[in-house]
Parts: sequence; structure tokens; C-alpha cells
Amino acid sequence: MRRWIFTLGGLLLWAVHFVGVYAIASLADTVSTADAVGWRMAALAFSGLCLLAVLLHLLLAVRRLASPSASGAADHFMSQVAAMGSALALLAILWQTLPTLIGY
Amino acid sequence: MIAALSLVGACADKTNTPRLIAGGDPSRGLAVIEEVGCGACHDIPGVGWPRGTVGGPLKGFAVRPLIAGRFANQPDTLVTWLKDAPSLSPASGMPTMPIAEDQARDVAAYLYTLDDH
Amino acid sequence: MTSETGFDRTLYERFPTTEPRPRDELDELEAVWCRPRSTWQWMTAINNNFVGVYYVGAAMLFFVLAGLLALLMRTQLALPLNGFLPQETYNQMFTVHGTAMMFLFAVPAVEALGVLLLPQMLGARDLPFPRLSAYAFWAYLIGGLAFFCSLLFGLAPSGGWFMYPPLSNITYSPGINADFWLLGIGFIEISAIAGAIEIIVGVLRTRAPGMTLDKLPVFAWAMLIFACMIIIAFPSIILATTLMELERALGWPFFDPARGGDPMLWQHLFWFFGHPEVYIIFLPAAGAMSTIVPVVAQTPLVGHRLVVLAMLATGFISFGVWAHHMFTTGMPTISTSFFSAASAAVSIPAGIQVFSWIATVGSGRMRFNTPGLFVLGSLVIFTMGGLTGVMAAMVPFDWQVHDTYFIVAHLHYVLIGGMVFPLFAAIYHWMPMVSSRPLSDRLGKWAFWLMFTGMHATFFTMHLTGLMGMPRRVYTYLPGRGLDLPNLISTIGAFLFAAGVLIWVIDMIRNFRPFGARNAGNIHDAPGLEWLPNGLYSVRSIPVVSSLYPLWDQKGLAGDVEAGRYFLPRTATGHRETILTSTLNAEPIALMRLPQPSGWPLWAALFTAGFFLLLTVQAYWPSVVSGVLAIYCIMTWAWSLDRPLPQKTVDIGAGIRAPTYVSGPASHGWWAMVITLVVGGMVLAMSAFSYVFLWSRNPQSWAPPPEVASLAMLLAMNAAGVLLAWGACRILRRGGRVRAALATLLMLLAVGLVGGAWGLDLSAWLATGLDPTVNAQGATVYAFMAWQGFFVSVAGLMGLFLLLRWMAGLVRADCPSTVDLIALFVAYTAGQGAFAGLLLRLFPGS
Amino acid sequence: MTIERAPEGFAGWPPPILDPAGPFAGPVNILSWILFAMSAVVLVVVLAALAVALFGPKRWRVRLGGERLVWIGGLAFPVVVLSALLIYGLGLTSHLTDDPRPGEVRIRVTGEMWWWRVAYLDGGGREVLQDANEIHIPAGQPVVFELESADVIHSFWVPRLGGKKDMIPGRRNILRLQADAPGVFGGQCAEYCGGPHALMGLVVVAHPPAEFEAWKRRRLAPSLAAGLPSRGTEVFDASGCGACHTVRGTAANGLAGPDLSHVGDRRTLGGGILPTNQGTLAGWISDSQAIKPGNRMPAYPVLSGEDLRAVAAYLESLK
Repeated sequence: MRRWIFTLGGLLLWAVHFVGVYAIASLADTVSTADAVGWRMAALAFSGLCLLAVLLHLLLAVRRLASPSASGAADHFMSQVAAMGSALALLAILWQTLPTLIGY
Repeated sequence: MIAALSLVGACADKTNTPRLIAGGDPSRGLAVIEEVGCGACHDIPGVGWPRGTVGGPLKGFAVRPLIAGRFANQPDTLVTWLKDAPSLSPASGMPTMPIAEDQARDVAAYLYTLDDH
Repeated sequence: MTSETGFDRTLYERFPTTEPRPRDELDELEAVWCRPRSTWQWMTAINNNFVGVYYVGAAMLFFVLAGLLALLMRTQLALPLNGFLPQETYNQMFTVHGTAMMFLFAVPAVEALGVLLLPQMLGARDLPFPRLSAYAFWAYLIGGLAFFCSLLFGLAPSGGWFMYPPLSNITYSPGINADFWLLGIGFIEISAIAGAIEIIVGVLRTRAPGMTLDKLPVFAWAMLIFACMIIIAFPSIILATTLMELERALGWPFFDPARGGDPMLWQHLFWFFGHPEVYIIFLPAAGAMSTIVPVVAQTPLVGHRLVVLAMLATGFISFGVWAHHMFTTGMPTISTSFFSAASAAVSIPAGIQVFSWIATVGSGRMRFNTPGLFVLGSLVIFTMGGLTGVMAAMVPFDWQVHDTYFIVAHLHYVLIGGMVFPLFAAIYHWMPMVSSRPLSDRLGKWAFWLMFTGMHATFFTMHLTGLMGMPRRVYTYLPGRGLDLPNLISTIGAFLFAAGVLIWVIDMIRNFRPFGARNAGNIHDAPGLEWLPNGLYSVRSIPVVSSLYPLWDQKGLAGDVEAGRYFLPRTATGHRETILTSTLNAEPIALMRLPQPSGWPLWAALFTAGFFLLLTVQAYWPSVVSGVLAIYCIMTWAWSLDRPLPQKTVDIGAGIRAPTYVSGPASHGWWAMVITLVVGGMVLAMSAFSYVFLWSRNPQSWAPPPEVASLAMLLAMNAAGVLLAWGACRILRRGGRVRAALATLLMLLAVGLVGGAWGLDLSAWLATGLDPTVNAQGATVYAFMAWQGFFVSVAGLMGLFLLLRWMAGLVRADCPSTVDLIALFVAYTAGQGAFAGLLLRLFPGS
Repeated sequence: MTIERAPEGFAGWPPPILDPAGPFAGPVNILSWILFAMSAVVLVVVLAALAVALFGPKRWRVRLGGERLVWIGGLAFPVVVLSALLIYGLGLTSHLTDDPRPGEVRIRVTGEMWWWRVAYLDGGGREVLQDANEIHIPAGQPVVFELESADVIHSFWVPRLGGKKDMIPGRRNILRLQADAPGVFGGQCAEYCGGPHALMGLVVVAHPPAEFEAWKRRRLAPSLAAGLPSRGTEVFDASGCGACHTVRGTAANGLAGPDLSHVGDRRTLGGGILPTNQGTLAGWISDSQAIKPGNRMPAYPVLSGEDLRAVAAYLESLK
């Protein structure tokens, strides 16, 4: 299970981010629209946090790829998928942050 | 499409029709029929929709001896009927129609292409 | 690489073995995996070689039937104001066309492809739950036919394939037409989830030894992700259809705004399923493409790891795009923007795959045979569909083209390019493996060119028709507006496409003729294990895999496999069996015994179908009888499972010994139960979303919940249930007849406690006077109660089943799986009851 | 008398989506062309790459056949294109959904199976005037549409003026549209709403602002013909038409069907599908089911020819 979570880490973080910003926006729409700036800041802070997490995961995956202890084609393959998944998730989260900046 | 086909067919057969309408153009007539909405009451060959049930269906109108079962099916009578039916038959359900004389002639010309039973 | 299970990988070096094999081994294998002889045996066959073919056949039947409806509709639209079909008939037809294509063709077809191909691709003898496959197939066939036949009686639904309420509620859709839709969907839910369980466990647990994840065929990756997506997405539609039926039958107002419901809830639930559904259909087809392209180009797939990543990413991101079907519903701008961004992101993985295919073609040498042509056609069509998809992801553009023929064009490009053409490529590609006889290449090329031309004529034109303002789902259009010509072209194109399909149908009939030579072999020089010489038992011996393209890289593999020089060259126990392997590295763990053919899955499917069908036509008592019979059949079917063999371990080849029975997380049954419970958990999560959503629409009308103090008892009882269930498993394992009796007793107590907790919760809510028909709060609260009640009833049946097994002496320490699985279910049910109790009392609070 | 042609409907040539008539449709038209161009470029790139991969000389194919192509073509290229598009698209979305400003003309349109109830609102949101299936707006200024539904989900769409928006029971959606110049614009229900959904059209007429005010003043008063005794009014009353329809200035005050106070002044009949004249009125009254199958108005086969004509003439006179 831990191997799977590591391999899919970036994409899982994307999912967390998506649910998070959507929930924040929906909550803002339900509870109040008056204080839009506060909600936006909260969403941006959350996005920043997720971006950091993905970056961290990307670093971990790259380090595992580079480390000599990673042996075997299967391990290497999983680490590659993890790293590329994280990179893709980074991009997707960046795009997902755009609406908070310009999409109101 | 259907209209065009039926026109082509009609023209081929009807070269010797006795009821030519001076200055009437069947294709313009069909356009008038569609614009004015004759289909709201009549089922008219060449008009896909609406196919109203209120007035009689006009299939084979060209070979019908009578208009509305009462008046001789002659060009002048038809043109008058199209414009102002109540003036001929006060009990008719067909109202005065907002079409000019030349438009009525076009419509009549189209109706006289409907000769298939 | 460290071992996952402690298996010593040097043992692989014993293969291929060199000693001669005993002569009668093959005969025994053939006897165990014998071909059915009577009609009844054909019908009750469970081997994937048969069920897979039936499954693909049924899916293609629905493709042809739904395609015929499309032809009728195109005939109606050939001319403006055409009177070929009456309005109501047309409306029923487009509803059935969409529903059948999505639910009865697309999902089952790709699932069927998996059932047919996966065991051979993975080097397994069969899927892990062959009887479940048979059950899923028959439920699907009967349900699908019943749904389709409703059209003949004018009883078909007419609300469009996404059945938006209020149009689909009892006021605007009186009669049982909409119920037939819910019925048809219900069967697909059952069969899709059954198939998904089968595929997940099959791909993760029954691979050829040595087939580590980097050597897992791309198609198997695709099917794995496909199945996981079904597990996550389908619960949403299960919930949605259940709520709609509750609203229609009992008047519980989930979607009725007059009583606090909201039609938008349906749209969220439907599309949370509906958009991933598109990718659920696309992924296996893309996996097939990534498998076929290297074969037609005769070179490994370029960027294999990128393609795997792309499919994984699609699996995730496709869950973030559902609301792009709802851009015009007046959602807040910010929300539409999120979905717009995700819709753009989801096209990246598609781009990766398209360019990987192009690069593969470039690095090899393309063979222009029929599969090759379909692959190329798919690439072009899918790219075009993807581009219009990017267009529609731009919100302002979508405001204009949404619900017009532009979208009709887009979705057909994506689905035909992304699924139909790959499916045809797959059929032409794998037919020599399935029937040992290839389809005609000459006819195939005719079929391709007709379909390719027809497709563009029909649907490219529709982009324009849409921009010209023609809305979708119109049974006619007015003349004189320039729409006549494009519609006529579309109709002609549709008939061209149909002509292509007709040629293929003729070729298929020719192919399955019962005479003539059948010796195609690996005519494409393909690299996958499915092209090894095989019989009904799949491969003669299960090879050790050391490459992603074993038949290309492992020289002499086919000969060694056929000579029985690898794992399991015989039947080790005299039953059907395959090797159970570990998830990451495919190390052999145990011998998995597979069931023999049986009529019970067929009967169970029949009575399940009977139950729902009779319910739909409101024959309540017969339906109850049918339901009871279905339960009886399923129990009888389960009765024969979980029996340990006298041999505790057997030689699975080259002197390697493996156990014949495993329990707990090592066993395939445990996996299946956990996946089933994930489905339950997803339904619960979507229910919680629905509850909060409906509350947010009308917070002021929410009545206070029962006393929060009543929670203590509820939680305590559920916790005790979990504890007792866990205790039952522990005690049973320690052996002895008394302990077996004690374990049974504990489990029954656990069931009783969880059921009691439910009863307590229900009575507390009844005491508040909340009425399910009065407002949305009542409806959702009682929906939670009903859902939990359903689980409690199933747990009760399981308890009864356990009691019977105990009386028959089948509850023993050497076969604890039944108790384990019941314990898992009871524990989940307890957790679900506790969650519902907490949510409903604490949110929004009193 | 001349025929006023039924308005150029919602569909036709030039494609209304690409023939914008106001500031809410114009930018979408530009976006559309950008998207078409983008798609054409991408498609050409893909097809060219495919052609090289299939038929190109060996040297080219080798350069193409590596993972580099996947990184560049499948990842870098789309990321650049989509990032640009996304930023542009999100900005445009945000710009087109600005909140209504005070003082803008407000019109409530309610989708019904299968016609449109139209109500003009005053500054306080009170209804001052009811009409059906035809909407009059002042040109050159944004008009705020409050979209609601009385039964199932409909979608309000006037393509030359802007995108569509759904009418959802229990919700009120806001859509702003503007016609730059006076003109007649066709519209259509875009969300499938059952039965004759295909025949649920509408007409938007944009006037110069002063004319719009004059039109509204004229409409606020009952029709001159409404109170005059005639055979038509007698038949209208005797047949119970007033149970479903309102004719202001008379006893007819039904609310189920379209308001008929000025029905003779409307360009179309039956929801944007037929021209209004005595003939079509007579056909509609007598058997609307033959014209728009499934609509909620029953056929009236009991009227004699003269009565039918009288009612049609009466309705046509309601200007």
C-alpha cells in the first residue's frame, strides 16, 4: 500500500487540492459572498500548501531515482512514474490555482 | 427537397393543364404558403409541417371539381377564396388571409400543381 | 529488488525445466477444462474463453441495435419537418440510443474485452471469480434485452440518457417508462461492479510469475485503472438511481424544489459518474491501442512509462471535470473555472498517448492491415474529438455550443475515435487468437473505409449544424434556414457508416462458421502472452516472465510453454486452478482453486433480473418470490466455496511447493470483499455529499435531530459489533469445535448488535416525527436509514449462512475465509451506521 | 396587407454563433475563431507528424521515433497552448459574468412546457407587464434576464446575443444580454424539456431606447379591441378560453397559458414557430395538437367555422 501511495502521491495531492479549492469556493458561495477576499486568500494559501507538498514529493521521487540503493527495473519504473506523476500534478495544481487568481 | 421534386414531377405532367394562372409562379407560391402558415389548417403536399387538420387536405387539389365542396374550382374563384373566403362563404372557417393579389395568384398556381390523387 | 513475499527469486532459474513431462498430464488438463457439450453446458459455461466471447457478442449486439435506432433517427432528420417518426417515438429513440450505447455497449464491451483477454495476457488459467463473470454477464444480457424491448411496446423512457429531473419525475414522466431506464441502469451497475472486482483482483493477483509492474502489459494497466475508476464512479450513479426510484415510487423529494430538494443534485451525482464514465470507456480502448500499435509497427511502444503515467493521470483528473457538463446551469463563476482548468489538464495525458503512438509508428514500420487502419483512423478521429473537447472546456464557448449539435459531434468524435475504432482494431487484431481464424483483411478494409468516411460525413458536418444553432434532441427542425443540407449529408454519412458495420457483421458470421481450418496462430507476430499456443485451459504451463514483450524477447518461450516446461504444467489438485501471485512483483504465493461450471450463477442472474423486472411492472408478490429465489441461488452458489483441499501444499512446477489455501489479505476473496466495501463506502460518501448539498439549499427548513445523547448507545453498540466480529476471527483460528461454535455465536451477536444499533437509530428518528415525503431532510435521513437497513439485512443473511455452515460443520480453523469476510462486512456496516449517526446528528446540529 | 416574414430564427446561415450582435456574443465569436485556428494548427501538426511517421524517409522517422517526440509533442506543446488558452478563457469568463448594475432593464423569463412567460420588472423587481414568447428590449444597453422555470429544466438561448443559460426549477439564474443595434433575433430552448422541445422558440426584438419606452407605454394599457363587444369575444368567453388565458381589460384572467392581451401584436404564434395571422390563429385554436404535438392546449373541434373565424379575428385585433 505504501508503495502505491508513493507512486500515486502527486496525483493524490492533485485530488486533495481539487476537492479543497472546490469545497472552499462552494462554502464561500453558501455561507457568504460578502467576504470574498478572505475566502480567496484561504484558497490561495491552501493551493500554496499543496504546491509545496507536491514539490516535496517530486524531490523525494527524484532522489529515490538517483539513489544507488534503488535496485531493480520494477522499483525504478515505479519511481519514474511517481516523479512524472508529481510533475504533471504540479502543472495541474498550478492551473487549478489560476481560477482563484483570475477566475472570479 | 420534397417540394422541389414534386414541382419537377408536376411540371412534367401538367403542361396541358386547363387552369393556368396568369403570372402565377408555383415556387413563389410555396414560399408564400410557408411564410403565411397555411399548414396550420391544411395538409399540403410539399409542406412537411405543420399538417393542420382543420381545413381539408389539399392533396390532388388541381383535379378537384369544387373548392370547399361548394364553388367551381376555377382560377379566379380560387384567388378570391384564398384572399377572402368569408366573402364567398360566410359560414366557412377559413378567415381572410393577409396576402396580396399577386401572392394569392402564386399560391393558386402552386395548388394547381397538386394533381396526384 | 527486495522480495515482497519472501519468495526466493532464484527459484525462477529452474525454468524452463528439462526433464520430460508425463504423457497423461495434458489429457488431465483438458478433461478438467473440458469444452461444454450440451446446450445447457454452453449456457452454464464459466470459463472466460466462453463468457468473454458471449460478453463481447452481446455488447456488439447492442451496438448494432442502438446503431439501427441512430439510422431511424437520421432518417427522420434527413429532411426538415419530416414525418417519418412521431415526436414521442423519436424522443424515446434518442434516449434508448444514448443509454444503450453508453451502458449496454461501451462499458460492457470494454469490460468484455478484459474478461476475454486478461487471463491469457497475464498467463492465468482464468479470472479469479469465473462464476461472478457468468453472473454479471447473464444479469447484463437479460436486463439489457428487457430494457431494449421496452421500446417495442412504447414503454421506453424519453427523458434523454441523462434523465434530468424534474422531467424524469413522476409528474412529467408518468408511467413505467422511466422505471425501465432505472432498471436497465441497475443491471449495468451490478455487472460493471462485479466485472471490476474480477478485473482488479485478476490483474493484481493472478499474473504470471515474474510479471512485475514494469512488465505488466499496457492493456492490463488500462483495465486495472478502468476497474478502479468503476469502483469510484459507479457508486455515484447507484446512489442517484436509487434516490430517483425512491422519489418516483415513494415520493421522497430529493430533486423536487417545492419540498426542499434540488434538481441540481441529480446533475452533480450523474456527472460525477458520467464524465469519468467517458474515460472508463476510453482507457481500455487506449490500452488496446497501445498494445496493437507496437504490433502493427513491429517495435516496442515508445514512452511506455509515460503512457502508463498518462493513464493513471487520466484516472485521477477525470474525476475533476464532471461539472463541465453544467457550465450553463448558473454555477458560480469560480467553480466553473476550476472545472475548466481540470478539463484542460485532462487533455494532457491524451496528448501524451497520441504522440506516443505516432512515435511508435515512426520508430517501426507500419503495416497497413485492417487493425493498422483502424488504429490510424482512431488516432485521427480521437485527436479531432479531443480538440473540440478543449474548445468546449472554454466556458464562454461552451455557453454557446452546449446542448447543440456541436456537442453531439464532439462526443461522437471522442467516443467513436476513442472507443469504437480501437474496439474494431482490437476485434480484427485478436480474432485470430479467439477463434483461431482471422477476419478477412479485404472485407475489413472495406469496412474501415466506409466507417471512416461515414463517420466524418455524419459528424464533421454536425459541428457546422451546431454552430448554425441547431439544438440537440430535436425531433425536427424548420425548413428554409440552411439546416436542410448539412442534415441530409449527416444522414447519408450515417448510412455509409452502417454499411461498414454491416460488412463487418457478415465477416463475423463467416468467421464463426463451424467448419473449416482453425490454425491462425500468432499471425501478427505479436509479443503478448495471449499469443502463446493455448487451449481452454489458457496456456499449457504458466511461464516466468522477464520482459514487457515476452514473445519477442524470450526466445523459445512458445515451445517451452507448450511443452509444459514452466509453472503448473498439469492440474496439481485435479481441479481448475491458477497461481495466486503478489501485487507488485507477481511472486507466487499459493495455488488458487477455481470453481467448476455451475448453473447457479445463471439461475441467480435470472431471478435477480426477475426481481427487478417484476418490480418495474409492479407485480410486487411475484417479484418478492423471485428475489427470495435469487438469494437462495446465491447462497447455494456460495455454499460450495471456501472448502480446503486434502493436500495442504502441492508442487506447482519444478518442485516449488505452494499452499492450496490462504486466508486474510493474501486471499483473493478478501480482496473482493474489501473492494465491494469500497463501493459501499463511496455510496456513503456521495450520500453525505447529497445531504450537505441539500441542507445548503434550504438550511432554514432543517428540523433538529434526535438527542445527541442517543449517540453514545449507537456508537457503543456498533463498536461492540466490530469487536465481536474481530474476536470471532481470532478465536476460530485457534482451532477446536468449541471455539468454532463460539466464533459463530460471536458473529451472530455482532450482527445482532449492529442491527440493533440501526433499529435504535431508526426509532429515534421516527420519534422526531420527521416524514420522508414532506421535505428533503426527511428524505435524506430515511435514505441513510434505508441504506443502512439494506446492509444490516445482508449482514443478517450472512449470519444465517454462517449458522447453516456451522451446523454442516463447515466453520473450521482450516477454512476461516467465510468468517473473515463476514467479519469485514459486519465491521463495515457498523462503521457506516456510526458515521451516519454522527453526521445526521452533528451536522448541522440542533 | 403584407406578410411580415417569420423572424430569422435561431438557426441558419450565417451561423448565429459566429454572427454576434452584441458585446456578450462578440468576444465569444473571437474566442471561437481563436479556438478554430488553434485546432487547425494542432490537427495539422499531428497529421504531419503522423504522415512523416508513416511515409517519411528513414532518417526523419528515426528522429521522430523517440521519446523526445512524446515529451515535446504530447507534453510541452499542449502545455504551452493550453496555458495561454486557459488564462484567456478564464479572464473572459470572469469578464462576461459581471454582476448586473442598478438601473438596467430587468425582464423575468419563465420557461414553461413549451413556451416562455415573459414579465417586465420595475426597479424594485415588481412585475409591471406580462407577455409571452416575444421579448422586447432596448438596443445598446445591457438587459438583465431573470431566468426561472415553472416545471422542468429549460435553457434560454438567443445565440446572436450571447450564450445560453439554464432555467432550473427552484432557482433563479441571471443572464445579461445586449443588442448593439435594433433588430429581431431568434432564440430557442436548448435543454431538452420533453415532448415538442424542438418547437419551443422565441423572438427578441431590440428597439432604439426611446421606441422601447414608447412600446412599453403602449403595452401597459389594455388593447383597444379588448373591451369591444363582438362575436369573437362572445365565443372566447363562452368557450372558457379565459380559464387559461388573460386578456387585460376583460374578464379573462387565466394564468396557465400565455397572456393574450396583445397577442395580435406578436410576430409569432405557438412559441416562435408560426406567423401570427387569422389563418394560423384559427388553425392553432381548432387543433394545435396537429401543429405542435403534445402541447398543453386541447383541440377545440366544437367551434363552427364562423365562430372559429370570429375568435381568430378577435385575437388578431388584440394589438
